[in-house]
Amino acid sequence: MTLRHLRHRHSALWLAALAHRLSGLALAVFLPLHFLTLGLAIRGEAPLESFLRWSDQPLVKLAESALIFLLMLHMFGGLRLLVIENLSWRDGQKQAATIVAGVSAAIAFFLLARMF
Amino acid sequence: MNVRLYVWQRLTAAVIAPLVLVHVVVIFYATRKGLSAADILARTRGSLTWASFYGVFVVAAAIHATIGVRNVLTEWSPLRDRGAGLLASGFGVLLFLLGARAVVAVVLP
Amino acid sequence: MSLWRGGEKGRYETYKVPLRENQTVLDVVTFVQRHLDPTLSYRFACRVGMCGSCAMTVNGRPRWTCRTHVSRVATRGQLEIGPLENLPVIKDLTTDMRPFFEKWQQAKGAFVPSQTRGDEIERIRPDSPARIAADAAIECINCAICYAACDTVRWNSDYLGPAALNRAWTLVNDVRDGATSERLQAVAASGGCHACHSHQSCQELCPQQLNPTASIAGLKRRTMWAYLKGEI
Amino acid sequence: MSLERLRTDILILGSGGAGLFAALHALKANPDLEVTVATKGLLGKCGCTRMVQGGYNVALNPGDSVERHFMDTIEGGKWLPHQELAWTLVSTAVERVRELENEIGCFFDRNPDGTLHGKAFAGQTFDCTVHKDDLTGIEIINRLMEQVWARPVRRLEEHRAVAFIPAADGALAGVLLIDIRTGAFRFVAAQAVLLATGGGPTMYRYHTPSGDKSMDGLAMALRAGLLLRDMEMVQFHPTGLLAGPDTRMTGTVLEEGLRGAGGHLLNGAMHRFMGDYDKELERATRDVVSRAIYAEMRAGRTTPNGGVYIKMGHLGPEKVAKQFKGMVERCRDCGFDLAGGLVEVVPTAHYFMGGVVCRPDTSTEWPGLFVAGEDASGMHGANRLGGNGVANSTVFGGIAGDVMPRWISANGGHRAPDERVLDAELARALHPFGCKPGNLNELREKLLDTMWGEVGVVRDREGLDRGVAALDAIEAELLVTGLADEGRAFNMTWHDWLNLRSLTEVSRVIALAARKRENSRGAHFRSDFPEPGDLASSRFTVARQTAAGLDITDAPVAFTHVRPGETLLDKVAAE
Ligand SMILES: Cc1cc2nc3c(=O)[nH]c(=O)nc-3n(C[C@H](O)[C@H](O)[C@H](O)COP(=O)(O)OP(=O)(O)OC[C@H]3O[C@@H](n4cnc5c(N)ncnc54)[C@H](O)[C@@H]3O)c2cc1C
Ligand code: HEM
Ligand code: SF4
Ligand code: F3S
Ligand code: FES
Repeated sequence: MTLRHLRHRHSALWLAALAHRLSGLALAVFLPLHFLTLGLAIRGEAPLESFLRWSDQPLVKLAESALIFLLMLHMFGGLRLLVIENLSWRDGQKQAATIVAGVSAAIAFFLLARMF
Repeated sequence: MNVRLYVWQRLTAAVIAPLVLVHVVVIFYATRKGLSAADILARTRGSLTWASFYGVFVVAAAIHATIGVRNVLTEWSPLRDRGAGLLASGFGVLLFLLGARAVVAVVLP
Repeated sequence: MSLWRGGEKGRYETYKVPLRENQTVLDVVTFVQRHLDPTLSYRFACRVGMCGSCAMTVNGRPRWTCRTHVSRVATRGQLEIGPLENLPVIKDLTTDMRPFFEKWQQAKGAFVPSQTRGDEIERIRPDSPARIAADAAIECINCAICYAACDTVRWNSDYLGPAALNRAWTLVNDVRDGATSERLQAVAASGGCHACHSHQSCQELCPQQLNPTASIAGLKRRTMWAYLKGEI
Repeated sequence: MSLERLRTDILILGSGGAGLFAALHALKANPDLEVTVATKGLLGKCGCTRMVQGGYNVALNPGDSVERHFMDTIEGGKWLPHQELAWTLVSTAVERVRELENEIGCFFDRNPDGTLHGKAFAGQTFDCTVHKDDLTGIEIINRLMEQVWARPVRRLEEHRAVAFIPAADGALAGVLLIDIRTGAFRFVAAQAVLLATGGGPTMYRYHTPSGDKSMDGLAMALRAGLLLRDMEMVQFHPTGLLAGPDTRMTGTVLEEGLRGAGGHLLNGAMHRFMGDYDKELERATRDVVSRAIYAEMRAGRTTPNGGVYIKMGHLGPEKVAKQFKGMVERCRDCGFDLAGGLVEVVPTAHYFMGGVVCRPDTSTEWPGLFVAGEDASGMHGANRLGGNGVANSTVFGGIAGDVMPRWISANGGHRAPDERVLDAELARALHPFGCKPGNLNELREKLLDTMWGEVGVVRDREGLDRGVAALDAIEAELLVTGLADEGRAFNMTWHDWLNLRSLTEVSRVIALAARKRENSRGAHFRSDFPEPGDLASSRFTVARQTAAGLDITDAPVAFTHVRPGETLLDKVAAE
């Protein structure tokens, strides 16, 4: 396999599948951590609050909106697949995948803007 | 993946999707004036609605992610159906336990 | 241009071939065998896109070489031609297509009659939805281009692949066939239609412009309902 | 030298319509027999059955009758067909199409009311050609292939048959093959053998059949001393694509319908020349159009690559692109604009009517050897109707499959091969490795040009004489042209050499048979004998290789069903 063999894998839909998988994995890694921090509240409000304050740092905020982006990407991308699988065929999947990515980015960006 | 796993994965995906949407809307709403533990807990403590909301999410996500991780492992690791299934289930149980603990933490007064 | 030489373990070797106005990739390969290196191996039969024997990896993409004009694929006058991916290499540009056809059988890709030659030919209206669905997927030339293009095949050796499933879908829509439930069972098992992630490389590269992605989605739907209803 | 020996009950050579049908029928007739299919390419993916576009002739629809199909076949064949064979063909075709549709799974096109659609095909008096779009062959062969794959048929793919091997007493013992992938030899001992390698006149400069076909089967039969018939009858299709030197798609068919729909043929001077030859213009029959184009080419009024143009644009490019989608796309993929521009075409050798003499049950004069499909002869006479080709291979392939198990139970048993013949055949196949490497391409070009120029669309005595002399020279040169022995696995150049040898041997028979027939019938046209001759005393040519050389004679046609001037249709009408 040479580099050229990656060529047909540059198609938007192949990238969409890759992005879906990576975002799913990222969510799978993040979700336990998210649950862990929320679980802090089991020992009262204070530990959670201090975690939240720690998370006010810009870098953490950035990471959080990145996660939201991945979540949105995974969700809309997943919904696109559910549509393919369960409704009758429609063309324009490349455009649909691009829109999915665009909308996800917009939502994440919007959230980021609000957090500052 | 066979049809049984498929049905569970797609079904849970369909369940999670609206929940995630609501969750994101709530985040939007909540981050309007900064996030504080008090706000969060005020909203969730003692609420049966939020309890079942997050409860369903945790269960569905645990199932969904388990099957998803299993698929990724069968394709991207040397593990075959059995091994991947076992490892992913381990991960799923962990996810579920942590999730359940979190729900308990934020809901119980 | 460079050509793959050897078996599984081989290397690309470079040749210079005169450019002609009308020239397919198969012609270029033939030129090398006839004039530059008589030991080069490749496969073709019909020369016109009907037999699906001549597929190779051309500049990274699986293609039918007999109907690919060089000017459409050459980048800066260069071509890199290798055997199809996802199949064992026999020698140079030829692959062993057995796994591909074995999976075709595993997907129950053969018609199972419900009538005999003694019976009249069944009346089937061309505008009936089942016939339209069967027709949409029927003109496969088993070239394995989709099979070579699909990374799920690459990553999951049990996966039946787009062509076999596409064939199964045609038969599921064939009202004359007598083995729908066995077929649904076969494609609902591990490695069946549910392993597909809708990469759509198969649809993008199918030279017959078929849409295996849609066929597989159809199977996913049919098997899901059959499963939920307890039929399989 | 490694020689692996296998043993099977029925050995089928070729995986076209004839070979695959035989395998299915044989297995059904006696599931205890082991059936082996050996084929030069991948099972079902080589040969011409797959390339059938037009469709399958059969009298199925109300209004059609077997008699009408029969009369079309006989008249199309210019009264030369073997009438028993032709009758078997047309009458069995009905059941065969039902079998294809109901049991094999072919899904042919339908009329709006759901019944089978039959389309018109040139040379027929009724619309009786069953089809699946214009990719009928793919549908037929794919379905057959799946059925064979689904059964316990032993497959020897990419195996080239090189010779029949007799036992010491002369009975058929088996077949010597080369495993193309490894380059090793296999001897397959069999109780019965079916020859179904599909003829294929690929020795002409321009030809339509698939690249794996090189008359190997007929060359083997010739060497075994079998009787061959109608060897001068090569059907040319008038419009093969012309794409220039070193292009594989040159010669491939541009469909007949283009002319039917109103396409124009123009010569190099842009003159629409068909009017100079026939009042039907482009809609004249295949042989007339082929000869007209050939005449223009002979006169030098050609296009840059030496053919003529076909022009469709005046019918409206969009309309053409829609009506002939497949053709337009195929041309476009190869760089031509059929819908709006000019595409160069030439007549192209399409089908071989000649072949091994056989009986209606496919048996030959050599007990244990059966023949079906394009390798067999007599069904079509001087011309094959479009749509009778697949009918022929599937009908007789099936019959062979029914008959061989019966034959085996009556006469079967494996026989020990004559080791001396085996050794001689091995040496013969390895011959080129013992010679100094030479220029095979030049020889191939010579053969293609000789056959095209001297034994082609229009023939005459001098040309045929020149042709025979040239063929002798080509063969002599081939026998001293060698190959470097750098590995025999998938060595296509070795197989090119073997192809050339088969082609040259059969070419000589074609040329001599053409010299023998001093009249013009169907596909065979002699400019020095342009008349068809008396139909009532029609004779067909037969050829046999003997120790003394090629023996070409002729024999009278037996009019067992109908004589020239009569028709079976009156009887039908009277009933
Ligand atoms: C372009 C085209 C269009 C046609 N359209 C029509 C049509 O519309 N209607 C119609 O009726 N007919 C049509 N014909 C004719 C028809 O295809 C043939 O008459 C018929 O398919 C012959 O069938 P077969 O089984 O005898 O041979 P084939 O299908 O040609 O099969 C021959 C088999 O023998 C194998 N073989 C060859 N040599 C060897 C060897 N040495 N050892 C082992 N195996 C060998 C080949 O690989 C192949 O598998 C068309 C032909 C062509 C070329
Ligand atoms: C928000 C709603 C969600 C939807 C609509 C959704 C949808 C989907 C779908 C349809 C698939 C199957 C993809 C395929 O096999 O082709 C999938 C896979 C996956 N999902 Fe989700 N999902 C959602 C949320 C989540 C969450 C929260 C997680 C993490 C815990 C997650 C983790 C995964 C993983 C790991 C995969 C496997 C990826 C792969 O096989 O490529 N998903 N998802
Ligand atoms: S579906 Fe298309 S790409 Fe795949 S084998 Fe069939 S014709 Fe080839
Ligand atoms: S490329 Fe592969 S993943 Fe599915 S949609 Fe096609 S089979
Ligand atoms: S040679 Fe048959 S499809 Fe290319």
